[in-house]
Amino acid sequence: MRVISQKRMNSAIMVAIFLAGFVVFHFIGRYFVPMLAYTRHEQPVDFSHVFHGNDVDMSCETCHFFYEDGSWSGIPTLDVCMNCHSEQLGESEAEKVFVTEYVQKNREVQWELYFRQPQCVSFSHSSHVKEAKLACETCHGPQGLSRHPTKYIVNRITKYSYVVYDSASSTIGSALVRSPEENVWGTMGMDECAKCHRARGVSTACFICHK
Amino acid sequence: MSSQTDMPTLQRCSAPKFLLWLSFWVLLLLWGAYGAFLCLYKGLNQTGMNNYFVFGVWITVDLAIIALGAGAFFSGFLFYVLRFNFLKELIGAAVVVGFICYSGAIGMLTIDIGQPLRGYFSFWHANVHSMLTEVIFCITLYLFVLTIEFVPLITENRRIREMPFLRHLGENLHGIMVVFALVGTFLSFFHQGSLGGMFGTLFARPFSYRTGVAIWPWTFFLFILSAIAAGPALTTLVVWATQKITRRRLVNRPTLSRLAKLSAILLVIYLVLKAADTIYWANFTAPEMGFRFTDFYKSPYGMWLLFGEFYLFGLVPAIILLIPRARDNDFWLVIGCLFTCMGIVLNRFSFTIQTLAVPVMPFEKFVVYSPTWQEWSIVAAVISYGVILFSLAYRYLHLFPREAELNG
Amino acid sequence: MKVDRRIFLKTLAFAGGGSLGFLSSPAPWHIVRDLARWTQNWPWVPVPPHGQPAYEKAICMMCDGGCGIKVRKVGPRMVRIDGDKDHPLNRGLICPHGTAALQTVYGPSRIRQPLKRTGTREKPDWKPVSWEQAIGEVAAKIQEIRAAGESHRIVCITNNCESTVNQLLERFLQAVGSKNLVRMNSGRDVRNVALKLMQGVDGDMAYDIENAKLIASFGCSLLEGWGTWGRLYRSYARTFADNPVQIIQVEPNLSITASKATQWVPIKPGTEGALALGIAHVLIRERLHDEDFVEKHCFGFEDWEDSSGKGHSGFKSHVLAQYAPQAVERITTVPAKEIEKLAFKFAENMPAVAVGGKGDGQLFTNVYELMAIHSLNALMGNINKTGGVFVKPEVPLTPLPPVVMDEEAARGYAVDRLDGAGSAAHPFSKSLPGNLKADEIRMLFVHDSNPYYAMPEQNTAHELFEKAPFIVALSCCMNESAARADLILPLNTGLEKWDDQIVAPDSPHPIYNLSRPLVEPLYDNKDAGGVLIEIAKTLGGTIAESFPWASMGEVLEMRVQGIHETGRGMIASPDAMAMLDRGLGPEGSLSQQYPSFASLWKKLLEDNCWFDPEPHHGPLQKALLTPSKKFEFYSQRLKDAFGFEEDAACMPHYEEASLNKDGFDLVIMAEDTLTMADDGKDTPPFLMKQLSDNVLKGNELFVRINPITALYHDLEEGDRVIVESPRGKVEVRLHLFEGVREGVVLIPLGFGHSAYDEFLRDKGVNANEVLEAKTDTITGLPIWWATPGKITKV
Amino acid sequence: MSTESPQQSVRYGMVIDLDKCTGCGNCAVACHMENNVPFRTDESDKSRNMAWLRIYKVKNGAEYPHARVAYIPRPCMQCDRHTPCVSVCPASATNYDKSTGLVDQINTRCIGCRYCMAACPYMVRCFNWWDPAWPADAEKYLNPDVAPRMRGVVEKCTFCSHRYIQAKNRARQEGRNYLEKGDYIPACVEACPVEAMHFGDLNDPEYEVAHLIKSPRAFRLLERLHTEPKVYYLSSHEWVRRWADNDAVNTQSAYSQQRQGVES
Repeated sequence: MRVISQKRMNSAIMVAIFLAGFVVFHFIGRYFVPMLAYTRHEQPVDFSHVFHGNDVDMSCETCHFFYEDGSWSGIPTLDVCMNCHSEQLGESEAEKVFVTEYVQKNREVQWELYFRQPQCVSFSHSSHVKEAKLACETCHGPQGLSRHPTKYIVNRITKYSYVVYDSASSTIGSALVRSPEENVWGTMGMDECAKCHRARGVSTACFICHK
Repeated sequence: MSSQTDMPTLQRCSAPKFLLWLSFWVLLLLWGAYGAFLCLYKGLNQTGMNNYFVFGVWITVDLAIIALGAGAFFSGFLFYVLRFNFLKELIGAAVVVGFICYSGAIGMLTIDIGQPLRGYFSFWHANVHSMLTEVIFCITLYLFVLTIEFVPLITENRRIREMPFLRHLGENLHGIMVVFALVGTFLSFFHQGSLGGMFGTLFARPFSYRTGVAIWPWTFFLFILSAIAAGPALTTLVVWATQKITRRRLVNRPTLSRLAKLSAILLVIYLVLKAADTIYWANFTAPEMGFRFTDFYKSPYGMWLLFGEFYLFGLVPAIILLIPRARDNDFWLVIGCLFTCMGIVLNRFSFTIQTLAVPVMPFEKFVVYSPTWQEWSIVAAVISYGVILFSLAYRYLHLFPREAELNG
Repeated sequence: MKVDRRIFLKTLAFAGGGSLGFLSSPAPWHIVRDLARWTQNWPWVPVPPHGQPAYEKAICMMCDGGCGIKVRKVGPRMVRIDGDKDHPLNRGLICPHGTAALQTVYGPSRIRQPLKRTGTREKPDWKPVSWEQAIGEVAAKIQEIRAAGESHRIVCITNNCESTVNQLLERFLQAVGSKNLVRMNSGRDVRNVALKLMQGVDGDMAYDIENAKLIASFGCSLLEGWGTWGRLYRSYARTFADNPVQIIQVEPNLSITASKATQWVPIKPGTEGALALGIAHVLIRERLHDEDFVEKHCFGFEDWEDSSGKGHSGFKSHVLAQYAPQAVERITTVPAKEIEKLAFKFAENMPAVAVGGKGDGQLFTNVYELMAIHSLNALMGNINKTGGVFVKPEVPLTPLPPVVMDEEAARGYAVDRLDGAGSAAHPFSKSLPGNLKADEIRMLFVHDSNPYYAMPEQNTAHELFEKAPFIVALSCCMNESAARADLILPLNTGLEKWDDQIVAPDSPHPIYNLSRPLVEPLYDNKDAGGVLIEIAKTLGGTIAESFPWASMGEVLEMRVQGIHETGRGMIASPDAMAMLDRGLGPEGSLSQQYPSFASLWKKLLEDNCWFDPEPHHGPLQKALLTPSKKFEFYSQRLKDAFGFEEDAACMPHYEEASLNKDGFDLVIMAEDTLTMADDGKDTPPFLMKQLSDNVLKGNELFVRINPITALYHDLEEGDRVIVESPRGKVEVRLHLFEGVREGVVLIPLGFGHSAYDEFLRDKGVNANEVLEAKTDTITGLPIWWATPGKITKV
Repeated sequence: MSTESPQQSVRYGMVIDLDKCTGCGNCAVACHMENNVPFRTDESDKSRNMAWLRIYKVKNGAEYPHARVAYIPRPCMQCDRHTPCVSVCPASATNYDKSTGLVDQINTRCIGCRYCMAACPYMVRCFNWWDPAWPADAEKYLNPDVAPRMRGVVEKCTFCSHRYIQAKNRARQEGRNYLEKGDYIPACVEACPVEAMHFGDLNDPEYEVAHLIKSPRAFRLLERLHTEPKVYYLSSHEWVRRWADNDAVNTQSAYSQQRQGVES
C-alpha cells in the first residue's frame, strides 16, 4: 500500500510540477512579455482637445483639414498652432512649455501618433470621410473628448503604437492598458480594414491601402 | 525491434577519435555559419545571384537533396506498407538521411529567401495557386512526419529506454508508423511532383515549360520517379560509406544489391518517360513557342548537360546496376549509385540554372551564373550538418538492427 | 543516482509544462509576428515625411537652355520636377537632367560651407572657414594685387550664359581694374563669328524652328542637347504632326538625331561645309534661290569690283565653279544625285532653316563651315523671316549703372585682355580661355564652370590650375576646378538662389527667365551675386560704390523695371500660352495688365518668365550691319582684318580638315550624348542608371566602331584597347555598332571625372585626353571635334 | 488570379509609340524619381540594378548606312490574363486588381523568394539585393506617396498606382466620385517629351489608347505567351515588330540570326 501511494505521490508531484511550469510560463507569456515588449511615452505637450473644442469653441477643421489636393493634413504643424499661440495665452504650465520650448524656438512638436500607420500604408482620409462618409469616431474613437493626451504605448520591436495592431487582441490590450484613461479607442490593424472593406464591398486590391 | 528489451552494447570508436572526426565537419559547418551570417546580415548581395539568376546553387542543392531524401519516404512506403521486409535492415538509416535532407533543405531555403523573418507569411497568407506554396506546405509537414519517424529511433537509445514514458511512447509510435509512412508518402509524392511543377508551369521559361499532359501528370511523375530512383541509391551509398568508415558490417550485402536493383529499375522507367518528354518537348512544345531545340543549349550550358544527364549519369548507371554481377561488386555498385545521384543533381541543375539562363525576351542575351564562396559555404555546411547528424545517430542510436549480429 | 534522476525528471516536467504554457500564451506568436513587422519598419529604411503639398514654378539651371520647370514640394522638401507647360520655350518638356535635378540639389557633391585648402592642389585637404574669413581673404588678396598695380592680372573664368551674374562679374572686375572676364567657349561662339562676318551683327543667331517646314541640320545633335532641349523636342514632335516639319540630319554617324530624323545623310567627317556649298550650287544653278533677296540684300554674290577697280569673283561663280555635285560627292561621299535631291527638298519646303555647329554645342568647328551653312539661309532669303534665321533680340532690362572706377581700376581696365580676344589677331572673338597663360595671372576666379575638365585646350587648363598663384572657386559642387582651388566660396543651386537668364539659346523671341529661391538654402551657401556684393562692400571705396545693392534679389528687381517701362511682352502663364497657341498677341500692353511695377514683379516671381511673342526684330537693315549694309557672301570685315588676297578666303568655302596623320589610320570623333553632361557639369546618378552596359561597364568606358573597322583591325566586341591620338592615349573597351562610319572611333564625352561624388567619379575616361584642340586662325577658337587616331588591342 | 476573359469595366493600359521614342530616358528617370527607386555607385551592372522601367535598344542589324535603331521602353506589362507573377507568389504579396486591371503588390508582405521573377517573361521585376541607401541629403527628395522598399524584397512598376489614389482624392476634393480623362497618369507617361506614351482605359473609347491598340502598327511583347499585356507598342517597322517576338512563325528563323543585334 505504502509503495503504491508513494508511486501515486510521485506521479502527483510530477503532474503538479508540470502544471506549475505551465501556469508560470503561460502567465509570463500572457502578461509579462507584453509589458516588456511595450514601452509607454508621455506626449511632449499636455494638449486638451476638450479645451480647444468646447471652451475655445474651435471647429475640428481648424487644425485637421484636407489640403487642396485632397490629402489629409493630419496633426497640425507648428505654424497652424502659431496662428493663435504666437504669444503665450493664459497661464497654464502646458502653455508655458509649449510657447517657450516650441513656439519661441520654432521647433516642431514631436507628437507621438497613436494612429500612425506603417510606412507601407497609404490611408486615404478622403475616401473614408468624403466618399464613405465615415465619422472620425468610427476609427479614432472619442479622441476629441480627451482633456489630456493618452499615454503612447509603443512596441519596442516594431516601433508601432499598440493601437495599430494590438488593441484588437484583448489579452495583450488588457495587459498593456492599466486604466481606462490609458486606452486609445479604436484599432487600425489591416485585418480590421479588410473586414470593413469586405463588408462594404470595397476593393481590397493591394494598392488601395499599400504604397 | 519493439520486442527486444535489451539492446546489445555496440562497439564504437573512442571518444577522441570521434571528436576528431566531428571537428573537421564542425569547422566546415562554422564556415557555412559565417557565410549564412553574412547573407542574413548584409543581404543576398553576398551571393552570385542576380535578377536573371534569381535561383542559384542553393535551389539546385535544395531540389537535389529533397530528391535524394526521397529514399526515406520510399523505403518507408516499401517497408511499412508493401512489407518489403529486407528493408528493415536500413530503414532507420533511410529515415535519418531523409530527415537530414529535408531539414537541411528547409534551413537552406530560410537563408535563400530575402526576408527570412517573414518566411511564415507563406503559411499565413498562403496563395493556393502557387506551386511553391504547395511545396513549402508539404516539405514542412513532411519534416514533421520525419521527426515523428525519427522519435522511435531515439527512444531505442539505451539510456532513454530507461525512462518508461519515453519507452512506451517510442513503442506505440512504432506501432502506428505505417500511418506516418502513408502520410509521408502522400506528402512526398505531392511536393516532389510540385517541385517539378514549380518550373513546369513557368510558361515564361520555355526550357522547362511543358503544356497539357506533359505537365500534369507527366512532369510531376518524372520528378517523383527520378526522386524515388535516386533516393535508394543515396541510401545505398550512405550505408556503404558508413561501413567503410566504421570498418564494420552493418547490413547484409545482398540488401544493398536489392536496393540498387530497385533503384535501377525505377531509373530505367524514368529514363524512358524522360526521353519521351524530351522528344515531345523538342519537337512540338518548343517550336510552338518559336524556339529551336538548339536555342536552349548555348555555351556554357551546352548540349553536354543533356548528354550527361541522360547518358552518362542515366543510362550508364542504370545498366551497371541492372547487371547482377556488377551490383554485387562493391566498386560497380558504388559507381552505379554515385552516377545515379549525380544524374539527379544534374537534372535539378538544368531545371533551375539552365532554365533561367535561356533568355526569354528576344533582345536579351544568354547569361552566366557563378556562385560566390558564401553560397558554397552554405552548401558545404548542409553537407557537414548531414555528416555530423548521421555520425551522432550512428554512434548513439541503434540505426542498423543487424549490426550486432553481423559483427558478432 | 536515484536522486539525480528524480531531479532530472522533475526539471523535465517543469520545462515541458513551461514550454507548453508559454506556447499556449500569445507571446511567442506575437514575438514571431513582431519580428516580421520589424523587417517592415527597419529604422535604416527612410520614411519620407508628409507635409503641405505645393507646386511652384522655377527655371531649370542644369544647363543654360532656360527651360521652365514646375517643382512639387511637400512641406519644406522638393520632391519632384516636371516641365512647366506655361513656359514659352519648352512648353512642359524637360530633359532627364532636369527631371533628375533634385539629385544634384540634394546630392553628395554639394559643398556645404566655405572651404580653404590646406593640402596641395593635387592632394587637397579642406578646412571649413567662415564666410567673413573667406570674403576677407579674397578682399585682402585683391587689395594686395591692386596695391602692386597688377589689377589687370585678375582673371575670372565663367560660364557661357547671358545673365546678370555674369554682368556683375564683369562689373566687379572693371571696378577692381580688369577686363578679364573670360567665358567658357561653346559652339555658339563660332556661330556668332559667322554672324558677325556675314551680317555684321554682334549677337546670337536665332532659328525660328517653330515655324520652319524643314530643318537641315549639319551635324547638330538636335535631340541630344543642342540649344534648348524642350524646344527642340517640340520641333521633333512636329515631324509626326499633320503638317509635319522635316528634319534632315547630315552626320557621319547614326546618332539619335540621325536615327530619328526624317532623313539621315551619312557624310564623310568634316565635310559638312562642302555639302552645304554643293546644295548652294544646285540652288543657284537651278535658280531655286530667292533672286530678289539676293539681288537687293546681298553683297558678293555676283562678280564685283572693289573701289580700287580690282575684280573679284562672286559667291555665285565661286560655288558654280568649285562645288558641282560630282565634285562634292568626291569630298563628302554623298552621292551627287542625293545632293540634287536635297537642294530641291530644301527649296521646296520653304521656310527652311539650315543650322550648323557640331554636337550639342560643346564641339567647335571651322568658321567657314558655319558660313557655308548660313549662306544657304541667305540664298533662300530666310534672313529675318518667319521660319528662318533672326538675330537674337535683346531683353529690355534696365542696364546696370556706370561703374565707378578709381585710379588703379582705370589703369588696369585700360590694359588689354590677357586672352587676346578682340585683339588684332582675333578681332571677332569675345573670350578665348585657351589663350590664358598662368604666369600672367595673379588671381583667378572660377565661377560656375569647370575649365579644368571641360576646356578643349586641356594643357592650358591644367597649367592654369597648377600655376595660377591664387584660385577662388565659386561653385555649388566639388567639380575638378573647385577641387584645385585655394578657396571655395560655395554657391546655392538653381532652386535656392536669385539668378536670371537673359538669352535663351537660338530662340527668336526675347525671353527673360527669373530664378528665385524656392526653399531656404540647404547649407551655409550664398548666391554668386550676393557674394560679389559682399566682397565689393568689404573692399570699400569706389568698388563698394559700384555695388550699391543689398542683395542679388534687389539687383534683379532693379533690372526688371526696364521690362516694365517698355510695356511690351507678357508673363508666361496658361492664358499667355493659350493666346500664343491661337496665334494672338498679348491683350493690351504689359503695362496695362500690370499697371504698377510691384504687380508685375510679384507675377514674375510666381511665373518666372517674361517673353515677347512679337519679337520686334525691326527691319532687315537692323540685322545687316556689315560695311555694305547687306548680307555679305564676301566678308569685307574678314578682308579688312586679315587682308586675304584670295577671294575664297573671305567667302564660305570648304577647308579640308586635316584628320590624316602618319601612323594614325582612324578618326577619333567626340560623341555628344544626352545622358552625360559634357560641359563639366554634374551628371545625376539616375542618368548613369540609363547608360547601357556597352557604354560603361564597371568603370570601363566603351568606344564604338563599325564591325568592318573591327574586322580590319582584328578586333572583337568587348576587347580592351588603347585608343591613341597625337595628343595622348586612353584605355577603353570596344563596342561594335553598324551605325558608326567605317574608320571612325566614337568616344563619348562626359566621362572620366576625377571629382564630384562616388556616382560619377572615376567612371571611364575623359575624351579630352585624346582629342586634340587645333586653333582656328580666324576666330582663335579651338577646332575640336575629331582627331587622327589609332587603336591597338591591349 | 487573373480572370479568363477580362470583363471589368476599367482596364488601364499603355501604348508606346516606338516610331516617336528617341530613348531619351526621361520616362525612366521620371519613374525612378517618382517611385523612390534607389541607385548605387555601379549602375552598369544591369543584372542587379534596380529599374522599374528599362529602355532596351534594338538594331536592325543592317550595315552602314542602312543601320537603324529603335528603343523599347519596358515598364511592367500589367498582364491581363494568366498574370505569371501573381499566380506563383506563395505569400499572396502580389495581386491582380479586377477593378482597374493593375497588377499591384505589397512589398512588406514579400518574403523574397523571387519565384515571381522567374515567372515574369519580361524581366520586369527587380530584387532588392541591397538595402536602399541614399547619400547625404538625397533622402530629402523622396516621394512620400511611395514607401521605399527594404532589402530582400522584389519590386516592380505599379503604373504609379499611388497616383490613382491621389487622383481619386483630388476628385473627391472637387466633389466628384469618378475620374476624368487625364486625372490619373503614370509619371513616365507624363514625362515623355514626344507624347510617345499614352495611358488610359483600354475599354473606354474616350481614351486615345482604346483606338491606338487597334492600329495595324500595334503589337505587344511576347504575344505568343498569351499573357495579354496591357502595354502595347506601335511601330511601322517590321524588324522592330519582329524583335518583340510577335509572330512565332517568322520569329523562328529571325530569332537566332538577330540575337546579335541587341544593344542593351
